[in-house]
Amino acid sequence: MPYQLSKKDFYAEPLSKAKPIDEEFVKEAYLVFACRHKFCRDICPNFDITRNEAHSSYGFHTSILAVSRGVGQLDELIDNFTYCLECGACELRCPNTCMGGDFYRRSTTTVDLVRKIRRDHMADGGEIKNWSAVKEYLDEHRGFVATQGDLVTKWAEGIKVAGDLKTALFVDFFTATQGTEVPRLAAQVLNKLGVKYGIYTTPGVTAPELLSENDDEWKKYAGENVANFKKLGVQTLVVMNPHDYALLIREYPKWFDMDGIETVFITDFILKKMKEKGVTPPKAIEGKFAYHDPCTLNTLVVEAESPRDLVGMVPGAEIVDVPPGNQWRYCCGNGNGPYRKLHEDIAYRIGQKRLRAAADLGVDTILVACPHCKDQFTDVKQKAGLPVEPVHVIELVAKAMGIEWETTSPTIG
Amino acid sequence: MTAATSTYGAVTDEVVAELKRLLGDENVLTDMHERAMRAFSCAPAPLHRWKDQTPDVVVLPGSTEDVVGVLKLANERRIPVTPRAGASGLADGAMPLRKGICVDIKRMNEIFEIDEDNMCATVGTGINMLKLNEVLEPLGKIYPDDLAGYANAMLGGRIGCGGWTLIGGKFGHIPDTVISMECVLPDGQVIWVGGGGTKKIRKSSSGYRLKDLFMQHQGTLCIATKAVIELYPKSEVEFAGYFAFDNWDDAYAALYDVTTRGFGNLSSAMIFDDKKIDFLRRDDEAFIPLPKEVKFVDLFTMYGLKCEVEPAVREGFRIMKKHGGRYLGPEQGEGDWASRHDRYHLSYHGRTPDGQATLMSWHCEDTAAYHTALPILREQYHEIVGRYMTEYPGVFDDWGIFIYTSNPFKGWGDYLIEIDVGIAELQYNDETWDAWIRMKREIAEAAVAQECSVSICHGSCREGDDDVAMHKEMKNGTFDIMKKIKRMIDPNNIMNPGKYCLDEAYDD
Amino acid sequence: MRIIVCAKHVVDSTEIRWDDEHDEVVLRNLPTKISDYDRNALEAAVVLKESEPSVDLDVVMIGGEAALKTLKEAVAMGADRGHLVEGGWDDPFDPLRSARVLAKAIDQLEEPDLVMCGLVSEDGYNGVTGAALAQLLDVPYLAPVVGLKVDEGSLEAVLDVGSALRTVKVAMPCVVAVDSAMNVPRLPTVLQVMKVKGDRVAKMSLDSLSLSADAAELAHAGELVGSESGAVERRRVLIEEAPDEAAARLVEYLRQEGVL
Amino acid sequence: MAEEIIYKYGHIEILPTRMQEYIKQQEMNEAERERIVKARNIHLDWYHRHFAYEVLKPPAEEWEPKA
Repeated sequence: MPYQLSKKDFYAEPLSKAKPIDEEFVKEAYLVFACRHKFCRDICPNFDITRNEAHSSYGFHTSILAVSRGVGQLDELIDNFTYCLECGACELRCPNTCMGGDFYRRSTTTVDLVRKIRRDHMADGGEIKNWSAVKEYLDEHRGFVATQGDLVTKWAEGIKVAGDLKTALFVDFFTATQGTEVPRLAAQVLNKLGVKYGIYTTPGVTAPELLSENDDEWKKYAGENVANFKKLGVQTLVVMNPHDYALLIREYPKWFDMDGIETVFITDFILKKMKEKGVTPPKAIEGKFAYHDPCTLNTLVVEAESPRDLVGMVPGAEIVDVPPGNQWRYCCGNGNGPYRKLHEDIAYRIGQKRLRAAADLGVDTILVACPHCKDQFTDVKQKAGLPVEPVHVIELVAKAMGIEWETTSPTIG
Repeated sequence: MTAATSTYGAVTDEVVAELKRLLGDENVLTDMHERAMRAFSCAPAPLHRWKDQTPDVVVLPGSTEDVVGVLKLANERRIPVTPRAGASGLADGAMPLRKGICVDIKRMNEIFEIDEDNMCATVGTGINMLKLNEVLEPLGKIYPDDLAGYANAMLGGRIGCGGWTLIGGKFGHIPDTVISMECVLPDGQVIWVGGGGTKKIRKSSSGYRLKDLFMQHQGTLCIATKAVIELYPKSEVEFAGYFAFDNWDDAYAALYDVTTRGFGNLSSAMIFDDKKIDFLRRDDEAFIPLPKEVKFVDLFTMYGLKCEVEPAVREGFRIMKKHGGRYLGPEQGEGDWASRHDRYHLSYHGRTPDGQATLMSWHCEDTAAYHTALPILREQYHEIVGRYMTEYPGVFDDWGIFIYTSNPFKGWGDYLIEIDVGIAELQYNDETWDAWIRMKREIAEAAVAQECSVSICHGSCREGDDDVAMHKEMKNGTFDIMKKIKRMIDPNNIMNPGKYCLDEAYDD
Repeated sequence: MRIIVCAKHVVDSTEIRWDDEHDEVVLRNLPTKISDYDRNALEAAVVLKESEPSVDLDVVMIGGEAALKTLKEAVAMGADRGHLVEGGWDDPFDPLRSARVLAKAIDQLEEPDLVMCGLVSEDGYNGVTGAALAQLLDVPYLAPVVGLKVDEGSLEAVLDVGSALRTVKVAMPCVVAVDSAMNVPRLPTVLQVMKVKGDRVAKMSLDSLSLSADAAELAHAGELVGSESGAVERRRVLIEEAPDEAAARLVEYLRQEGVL
Repeated sequence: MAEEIIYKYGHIEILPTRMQEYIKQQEMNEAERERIVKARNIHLDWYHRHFAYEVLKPPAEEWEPKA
């Protein structure tokens, strides 16, 4: 799949309280304000909880337009810009994107806008409430960079990694340290399929949070990655964390030449290999499961099929599906950035609502394709006592491939 | 000094503190951006006067009791109150012309009861129709309020403007699909109005029919907090047929025939006129190509049981073909009809006289017209807008005319005719805003001259429209009674003051 | 057989948070729910009803308008109808007062054979209401109940007394307080709750119970004069050793701390 | 004003010359356009299913499906 590119050059120019808002940016804000039909509002999982329309793409754009018209100051708005999950549902649902983005070659880019406002605000000397938690998380990842060779392969201890880096597993620090089961099981599934691969060991700080703080630093890490991919001869990059995948697909091509490198999400890659080799997982897992589309796959890159199709390969497993179009309205509550660290209470309610919706489908297990969704759902489930266990799609597939793995899912376990 | 001209009470720190005591700190918003955001609703607005209509405080009540508390306080202190639901109305109902308190009811979105036995549901008025229908889906039920803002409008606003729906020809409009509702009056009294004094009875012969009084008042009488609404079985099938015509006369005759034929499943029928087709050709071809020879288009839609709709569709084809209509194919029908809520809001639709894409906001001037007035109004509306386009090049743009069935449960008689005007809203100044008001007034006057009503769906409480509606259309005593009712229910004129010319109710 | 379950309307304790900015416990606008322990009682009652369809099951709850939704959820779990006693006070933490109101409410209803409630409430944690209710109704009280069997006017209950399970047989009517270990309560779907029709929940005013909020028997036992967030101490212990050794060290450490 | 448009990679696009003065285009490639069209189709399908269970096809005698 060729890469996505949706770049507005005038985003590079920082906004500052010290100067009037640039006319290009006024038009940008107006484009969403002018719709006024606010399709971006009721689709927003955050708005669904807070019911405050300021916390929507309409609200973000309108507040900037108001400032440009002499109503309020730019630095007064920042609190508003913390209420964004960066899930991308609003920008996809915006008629400017969904109905005419291709025709006019211009679309709504709310996620970029939110990140820009945050970093411009901080560059302007402003502060964001609770940002210290985000900073701590990023600092932790910056710290990992110093020792990365060790950390990003530690998860693979005991697993035979026999290939070169033509096919490279891209495992970031979050997955390598907190969502270890995903790369561990994925690697074993690939071994069973006889696929040769290597592990890419220098991912740098990949967290999308960094784009809200310092895009130059983010670009530094990303640039190093691209240079390394080329140096190491990476042809296929198999990505474990859809947060990385969305960045590789959406952000990298804005700044770097990704020609010759195919970026594939892990479920897609395994599915492709199973089909190529004519392999069906040998062990049946009889059961009905809910499936949660991560925003990073669904709304941000509109690739909702491969996790579903992969589950479809497992004999006996059936998804009680909520179509991807409906799931534009859902988020696990973690978001695709610092949201959960800024608004723990709302994140919890979003997660509760989502898990409750899964429980209403009459299942005991919700399959996810993102380690952050799993992390969030695990927390929410424990706290709220909801009878739905989050399980990564890869865990289900590994089990069906005969790889021993303990899970707490009543159906899979 | 009259109530209309005397000074309103200020939203002081003490008032804010009291509101916070009533609703909780987090539900009383005083930040500038929270208030600025609620200065406008959906229609092109005087952006150059943003500050003049920014509310002083925004409250987010979560229950009827919260609304009672806020209204009692506002009434006591004589502070203007503007209710706000989805704020997607095109008649500026949610615009706080006198500032004061914006009562944003979006938190009141609970579904209290789904009563399948009696085919109705009780809901909070902050609920959005699409969300409601997602909940009803597994039951095979639907609440058929299908407006352009289906994905975002909220029931409270629909009640406030007495909304109209795209498929009302079969399912009825808001006054038909809202069975009863709970309203909080300015003094804090809570009443429930419906068929007689009941909640779930649709048709009663008990007492005055007050439901209609508390509908379409644009927030000038009360705030609706709960409602009982109709449920319909979700339709087995839908069909939308688009037919091309070479000229107005044939398209108009075909519309008459299809709407008077007596179909039970006809949900809507409409004409896109030639200017509208030209407008759509600018860019909606991005997904629905229209052949060049197409001048006018008629559409009919049918919903219901397959066994009913299938033969009805055949008959519809026969009528359209009889008048020279050429079927445009299922892609047109499916694509266009499914995108009916979305496709018109792109502000890139605007064009400068030299063909450059510019940013314009969509505005509809809608009229309730009877069948024989349609050709006259169509010509007059284009003439009026054309004149202003010439005078203010690049500021206004004629985006064509839609004609639409609007009689509930039957296709004939009443129609909606709307001319859509693109407006370079970002470039508004006092002069162009004034020109816009004059243009609206001319359109409204043309409608009233034909014994038609100024608005069928959006409402007639906008600057420019309202005086024509109140003083000309309603000159035969209706406005006098409105003023008496307004003064009786809202003696301090706190409810959405400035709308419907109702300040005049307080001229002693 | 008639069963009445007393269920408490509480705020969702998982959502209570401390507001640093205003230095207060935020209890406003929190989602509300059935107290978890009462859900166990209700589940036990619904299971009885499922095995014997002639069981008539009512739920009684005290609370304001907001409790209606909670009560509907209780009905959606499988009760025949709900009764909301409109409280008229804010402080939900006086178990004796609750017991007096519940006893009066039960008096108004057709006489039950069995009254059930949770062992404690999620917010107050007193564990008093059930016992006080038994006293006021002048019937036997059994707690903490982890098993139930009904047989011709008598009830056999298994009580978990910590180190042992005791089986007790009593004649009905009686009050039982159910332990959370007894079952896993069912979760009605959102749609099931919405489908509980208004006529299945009835309101009772304090007046109709010959009570008023300021009556002596409902007087405040005490006044809430303040609350503060309970200090939670977290220790971070980092074990930096090879995995096997680290695991051993962790086990040793957890033993020391009394966790294992 | 029926406008001239361009066909590219199966897409229909506005003439870029119309977006030079007041409002400008952004950098967008084929993959991004594919994403938008795919999302649109998901969305429109969803709308059809939302209001009725089935979209009725026109009578066979009135319309020949394209091969």
